[in-house]
Amino acid sequence: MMNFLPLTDSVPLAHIVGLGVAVFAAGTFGFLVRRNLIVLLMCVELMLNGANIVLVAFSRAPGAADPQVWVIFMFAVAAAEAGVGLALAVLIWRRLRALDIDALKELKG
Amino acid sequence: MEGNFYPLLKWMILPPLAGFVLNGLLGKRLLSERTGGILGSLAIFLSFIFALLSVSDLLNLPAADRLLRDTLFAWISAGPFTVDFALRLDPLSSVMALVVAGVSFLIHVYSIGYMRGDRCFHKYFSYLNLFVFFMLVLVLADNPVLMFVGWEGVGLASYLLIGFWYEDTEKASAGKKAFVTNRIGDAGFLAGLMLLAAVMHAGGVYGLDFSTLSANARLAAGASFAGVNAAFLIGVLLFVGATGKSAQFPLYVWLPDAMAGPTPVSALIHAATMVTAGVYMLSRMFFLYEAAPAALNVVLITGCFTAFLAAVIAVAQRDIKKVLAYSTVSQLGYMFMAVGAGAWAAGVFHLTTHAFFKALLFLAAGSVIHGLGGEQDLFKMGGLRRHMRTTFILTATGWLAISGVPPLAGFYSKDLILEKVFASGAGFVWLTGLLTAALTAYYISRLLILAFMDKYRGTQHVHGSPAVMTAPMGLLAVLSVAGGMAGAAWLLPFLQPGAAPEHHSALMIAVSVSAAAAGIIAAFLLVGRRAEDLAAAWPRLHRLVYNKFYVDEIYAALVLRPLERFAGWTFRVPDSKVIDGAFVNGTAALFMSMGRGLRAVQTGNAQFYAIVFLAGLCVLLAAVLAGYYL
Amino acid sequence: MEKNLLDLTAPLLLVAVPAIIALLVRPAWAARAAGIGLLAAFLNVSFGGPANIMPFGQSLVYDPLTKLLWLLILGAAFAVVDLTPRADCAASLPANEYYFLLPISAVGLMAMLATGDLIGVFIALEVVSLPLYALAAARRTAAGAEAGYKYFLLGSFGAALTVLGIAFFYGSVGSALIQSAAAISGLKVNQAAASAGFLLIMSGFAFKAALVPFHMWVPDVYEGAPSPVSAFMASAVKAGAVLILFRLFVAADLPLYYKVFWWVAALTMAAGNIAALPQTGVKRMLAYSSVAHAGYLLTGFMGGKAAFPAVYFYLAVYAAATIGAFSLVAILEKDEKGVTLDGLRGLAAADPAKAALMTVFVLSLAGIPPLAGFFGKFWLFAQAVRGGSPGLVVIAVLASAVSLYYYLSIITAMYAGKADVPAAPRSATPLTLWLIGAFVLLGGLAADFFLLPAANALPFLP
Amino acid sequence: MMIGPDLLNIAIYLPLAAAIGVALLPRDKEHLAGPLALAALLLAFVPALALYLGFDPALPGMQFAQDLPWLSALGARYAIGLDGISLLMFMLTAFLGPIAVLSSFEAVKEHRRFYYASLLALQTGMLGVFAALDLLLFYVFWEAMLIPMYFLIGIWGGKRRIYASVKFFIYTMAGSLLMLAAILWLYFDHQSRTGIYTFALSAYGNAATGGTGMLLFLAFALAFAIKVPLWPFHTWLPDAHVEAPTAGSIILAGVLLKMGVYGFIRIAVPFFPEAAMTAGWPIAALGAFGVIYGSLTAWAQDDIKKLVAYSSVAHLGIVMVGALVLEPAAVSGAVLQMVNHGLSTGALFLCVGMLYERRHTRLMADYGGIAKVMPAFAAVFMIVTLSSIGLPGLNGFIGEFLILFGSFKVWPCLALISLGGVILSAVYMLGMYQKVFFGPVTNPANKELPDLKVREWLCVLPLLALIVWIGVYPNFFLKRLDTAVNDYIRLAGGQRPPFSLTQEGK
Repeated sequence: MMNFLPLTDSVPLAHIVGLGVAVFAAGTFGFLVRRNLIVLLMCVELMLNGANIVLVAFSRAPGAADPQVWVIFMFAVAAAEAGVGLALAVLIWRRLRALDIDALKELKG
Repeated sequence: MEGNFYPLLKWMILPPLAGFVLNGLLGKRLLSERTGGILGSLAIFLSFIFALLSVSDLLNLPAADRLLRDTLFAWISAGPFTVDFALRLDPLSSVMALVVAGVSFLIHVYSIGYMRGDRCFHKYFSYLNLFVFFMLVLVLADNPVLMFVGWEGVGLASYLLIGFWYEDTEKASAGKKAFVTNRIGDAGFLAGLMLLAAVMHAGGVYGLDFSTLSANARLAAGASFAGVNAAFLIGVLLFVGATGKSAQFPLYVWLPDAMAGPTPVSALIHAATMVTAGVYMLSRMFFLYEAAPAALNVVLITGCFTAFLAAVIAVAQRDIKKVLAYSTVSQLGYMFMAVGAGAWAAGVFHLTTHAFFKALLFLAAGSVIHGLGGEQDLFKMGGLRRHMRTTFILTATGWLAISGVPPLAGFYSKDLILEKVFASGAGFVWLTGLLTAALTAYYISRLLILAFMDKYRGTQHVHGSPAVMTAPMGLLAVLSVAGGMAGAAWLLPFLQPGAAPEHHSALMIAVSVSAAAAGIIAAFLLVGRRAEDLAAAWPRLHRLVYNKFYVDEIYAALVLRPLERFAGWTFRVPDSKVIDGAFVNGTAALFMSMGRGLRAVQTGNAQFYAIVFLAGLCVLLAAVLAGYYL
Repeated sequence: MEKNLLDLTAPLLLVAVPAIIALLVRPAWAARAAGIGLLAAFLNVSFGGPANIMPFGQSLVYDPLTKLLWLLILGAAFAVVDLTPRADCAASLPANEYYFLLPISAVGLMAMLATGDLIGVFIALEVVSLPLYALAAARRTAAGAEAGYKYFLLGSFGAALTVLGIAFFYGSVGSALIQSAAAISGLKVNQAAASAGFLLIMSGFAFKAALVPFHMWVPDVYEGAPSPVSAFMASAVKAGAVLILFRLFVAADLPLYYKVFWWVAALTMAAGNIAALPQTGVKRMLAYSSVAHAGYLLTGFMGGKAAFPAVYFYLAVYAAATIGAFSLVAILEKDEKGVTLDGLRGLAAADPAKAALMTVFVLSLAGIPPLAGFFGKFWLFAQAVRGGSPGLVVIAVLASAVSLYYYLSIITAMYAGKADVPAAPRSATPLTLWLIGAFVLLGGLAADFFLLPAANALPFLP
Repeated sequence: MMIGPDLLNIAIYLPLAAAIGVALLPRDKEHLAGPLALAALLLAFVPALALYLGFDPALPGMQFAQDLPWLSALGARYAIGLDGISLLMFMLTAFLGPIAVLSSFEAVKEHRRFYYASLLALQTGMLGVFAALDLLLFYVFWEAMLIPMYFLIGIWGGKRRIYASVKFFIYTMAGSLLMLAAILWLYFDHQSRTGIYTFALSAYGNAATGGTGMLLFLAFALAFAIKVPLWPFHTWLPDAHVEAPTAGSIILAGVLLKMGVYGFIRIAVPFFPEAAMTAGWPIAALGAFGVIYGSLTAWAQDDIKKLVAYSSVAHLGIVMVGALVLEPAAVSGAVLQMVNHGLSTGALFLCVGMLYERRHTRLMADYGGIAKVMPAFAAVFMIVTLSSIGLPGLNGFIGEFLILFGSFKVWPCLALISLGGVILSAVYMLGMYQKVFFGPVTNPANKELPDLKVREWLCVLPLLALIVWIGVYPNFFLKRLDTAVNDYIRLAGGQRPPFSLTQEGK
């Protein structure tokens, strides 16, 4: 097993991870407080990218390039997600004439 | 000496059983009234014949060996319990068997006339046969468990016959009252048996037949239960059973009500035979009481008190059958006094003579009621001696017999009891007994006067009774006259072969005869022409006595109604409200309301879902991290 | 190598290619294409030779274990595809898209269960999820759209968390293989980060498996989605999620996780069952029931790796009963609102076959012997006892007792109630439903048939 | 054919096979459902009778035993067999089944195929419970039988049938589920000690002691106590009885309740003798309390069926005393009393059903004077009533007598309390009888009621015959019990010491 953590680079790993977590947290916060469906979609993308940053951060160790490949997959996934999400948003707009999360409360209880 | 096997015994009990089945199943459809009646009577007659045969064989045995046995089959065997379906004939049971079968036969014959035309004629005979069957089982049983079969069986027959005219709610209730009151006594009987069996088992004795029990009575005397001597306790508990069946205080209340049944039933079951079962049982188990003299005292006092109480109540009754019923209770009290004084043979003697004269009196009363078309109120009778000559003569015989006028039957047995009580040293009891004797003479004379003397006060047309009714009464009258002398000569030595012959002291005879005379004279003086004699003199006392000291009402107020109310409350509150309501349905309601709570949380808001998601995740993460950092 | 690769990919292709065909052909043929593909794949896996190949290392593994899991997924997917045309809503579904998306989702599930690599698992999960978001809204109604979007939002939210978890796990352990989770307990440094990361990963699958507190989407989505889609989500997708979760859980085998999952299991069983009590809509009730069943399954996790046969068997019988119940709802419902308890009134008189089948399914879900659900539950709870969690079993059985109420309410409505309106004309009951019914009825008495192969596959669990 | 396990299997599964057949009858042949069911159960009674007669009372252990592999992955086996105790229960079930079917011919008009299929399936479930020698098999039968019973109450029941059926199902099931947990615990505990996975009943003698043993015992005891039903777990019973159709009540009272006591005898006590020794008295005390309580609540009823239902609480209470006292006579009495209660209470429900079919009411107040209108029925009802209150000469007395006498030696207090039931049973039963049968016919609706029909005679006569037979010659039944009862007491750790009768201070 490789040992990743003792790094010699100038930017400490912790900072990069911190950045990723911060982006993730921002996305999460937005997800929880925003109302517009499109914005929510963007927040989810933000979360995903925050996670990607963390993932990539760990690929700085020698011989640990895998995550760099993985994030490419993630981009594809994110794109597909966005595609489905937007399609659904369009459908909702057509049916409900609203893009507000508060409109989606018919199913409950 | 284990007794001789004697297969004839079972033939005593089988004919009435067959009669019960035949009349019960086929009766209404296949048999005419006449055939049914004859069939029923014949069954009993067969029993009587077999009883005679058996007894004569018994008499052929030497006095010390007089025991015949007939084991039909092993009845109950489980674990240490083995109870045989076994019959036993010894002097005690032969006397009882003869009395039961004999008197029953006479009353069956009488009933053919009395019940003529009843809608349920066959049912009546079927029940009557059932009664005799159970009574004989009771009498002949070789162990107390089988005896209990007869014991409860006669209770059943009594229940069925009291409520025979069930369409009258009051009569049906009287039957139920009899059964339930008897059940209270029976529970005591069973409890006594349970303790007895436990004591025997603890001593390594597993047989429950009377010979074995008798041989091991010392085990009971040596044991104790809950700090009380076991023999005493068993004795008292068995006596509780006897107070139920034999209508002693405090369980006597059912017997007067039992008069709701047809009069021959009152004569047979509620005067001559069934009610004496308690006396018989105590005599049968006397070996236990020998081991526990204190229990005998309980019997003595209770018997004495009952005899007196019932005699007092009898003085004021208007219903002819009620007078006789209380008289029966009182006479049974005498029998228990005898047992309590240690003279069970005297008790059985009185039992026998009482069976004769009380059956006679009841049948006579039945004849009167029959002749008056159902009228039972003494104050609506009067002057019947002219309309019903035979009945009058027969009643008069019974009157003399029960009053204790020598040399009729009642005199011998009652006098013997009083003597024995006196000899046992219970002076106060003796005095009460004597007073009761006077009261007896009074109330029975009052009955005679009110019914037969003076002028007829009723409105009903009076008709006489057929020969089929009067003939059995005649036989009973003969027995009432001669039974005492014969009994004193043969019965007592037969019952207690070794015992010394009785010496009657002239003084005692004089005292008891004068008591009887006093009662009779008082009655003729007081009752006289004025119908409501005592009532006018002491109205409040009369009301108290007439209402039987309100004992029924007191029982109802103190026991029955509170218990019934308690039963209702038990169902309404603890059962419906607490257990079912609060606990069972409450649990269901609790979960349902929790479910509604969860529904409310499910708002439909996706962001709220995410918050729950995240918060839950944080808790889980915290739990995991706490595992590392705490 | 070449042949091996074919062995491995054949089942996947047998599903995927007809699915693509279904997208292209006339709508009337789409169902047939998808069904034939799934059936062919099922037969291929059943009767294809013994396999134990790993052409891409841990990334794709085809072994007896995989075969068992695939059979479960394929069977469930086939049943759903086969029954969809009978559903009341079938006409309003866009056939081409539907019969494309659903098999593709199944392919995703197959891939997810065949990979030993967390990234592979994640991507496969997205392959599962994305079609499902669309399927949930396939009817293009308001409710469907709401269900689809809610599912999408929360699913993406969970996915992001999963990725974050993978990142941390990789960062602390240095590998993204599932089996490397076994190393967590041996880590000198970063053990906390690793186990937290791994927990994040598991939460993503806990979301799909509908464990409390990640379950809130379930009733809304199941209710809003077309009934056949709900059936698929409640059966195949849940089975896949639970199996992956089980794999992750036993791979890590951390005592701490046992504690955490103990509570999750208890809460899930309690909340699922209790929330189902006041429901009147059958779909929603079944949704909550599926939450509760995830809890039961988690109870089995307490037995560790050896609990696999029990978990597998339970999933099989649960999936069967759930598909059966949802399919009946799909057949019986008359509009988008779905079937209510009142709507089931008098069904027994009107259509005794369907009522009887529904009874069998519901009683199996309730775990009443001699139905398969009982044996499943019995053996599942046994695992928890073996694993030393009898307390959880007590909670589980109490929760089962609570669940009886709403399961019985379905049966009661069908049998004891009289219909207010004249019943619709009786329709034929599909053969597939009869087969599922027979399986649910008798599968438990012949549980050996499932438990023994599953026990044999145990060594292949990472 | 040899009298062996094959016959046993036929007796158990013939009803199930018939159930499937009846359920699959075409709609226009629906009227054949009842006769077919009756024929099947009568046919199934033949092998049961052969088993009964072929049973060797002297042999210890199980007879007609069969032990086949079933779920090898679990170690569960298909093991069946009978000993004296289960034999009697088995016979009772096989005997009551046809009567229950016959009693429904006129009462049930709707969904007849389903109805008779349920009754038949129920029969297999109950027979299986009494024959099972494997815990898992036992549990499967035990629970499976709830389903048809639930349907019987829920579909063909009275006004509150839904409430009653759901309550019955959930209440009894909830108790059993804890037993399930206990079974699992035992199973793994046994494996850890011996290395063997098994559910064989015989493997679990004295399976656990101490605190664990007590907990497990209580888990089993709860399941069985609910079924008995022991006070205070009885409230499902009146509801179930009142709402159930006649046949359901007959089976419920006749057989289902017995399964609770049977569970104690076969499982709870032998598995945990130590715990049973400690907890036996309190549980029996609940039973004895139930005797009084059940009698009082029965007294307070105005619905005949409810009265009989509460009387069951009382009757089963005394049976519990006998079963737990571990005195041979009392245990024999308890088993026999179960049969007796099955017969007499079954017959009572049958009779109430006959009344109900005629008048569609169960309130005593609606009757009165029925003895005049239906004399034969009144006689039958009287005999059954007397049997129920334990009149000597009829069956009820033998059981009560043995229980009371046997248990008095150990627990005199409980025996005396139970004795109170002897008095009270006469009060409420005769009170009921009087209200229904005696008095004048006041209600014009009662004037023209027909007396018993041939079919009804056929229902009651076998019951009456047994009621008398057991009362007069109980040894025919008791002698098959001795060995099994001794086995039970041995497994339960031997007899309890009798209370001391020695004179204090002497």
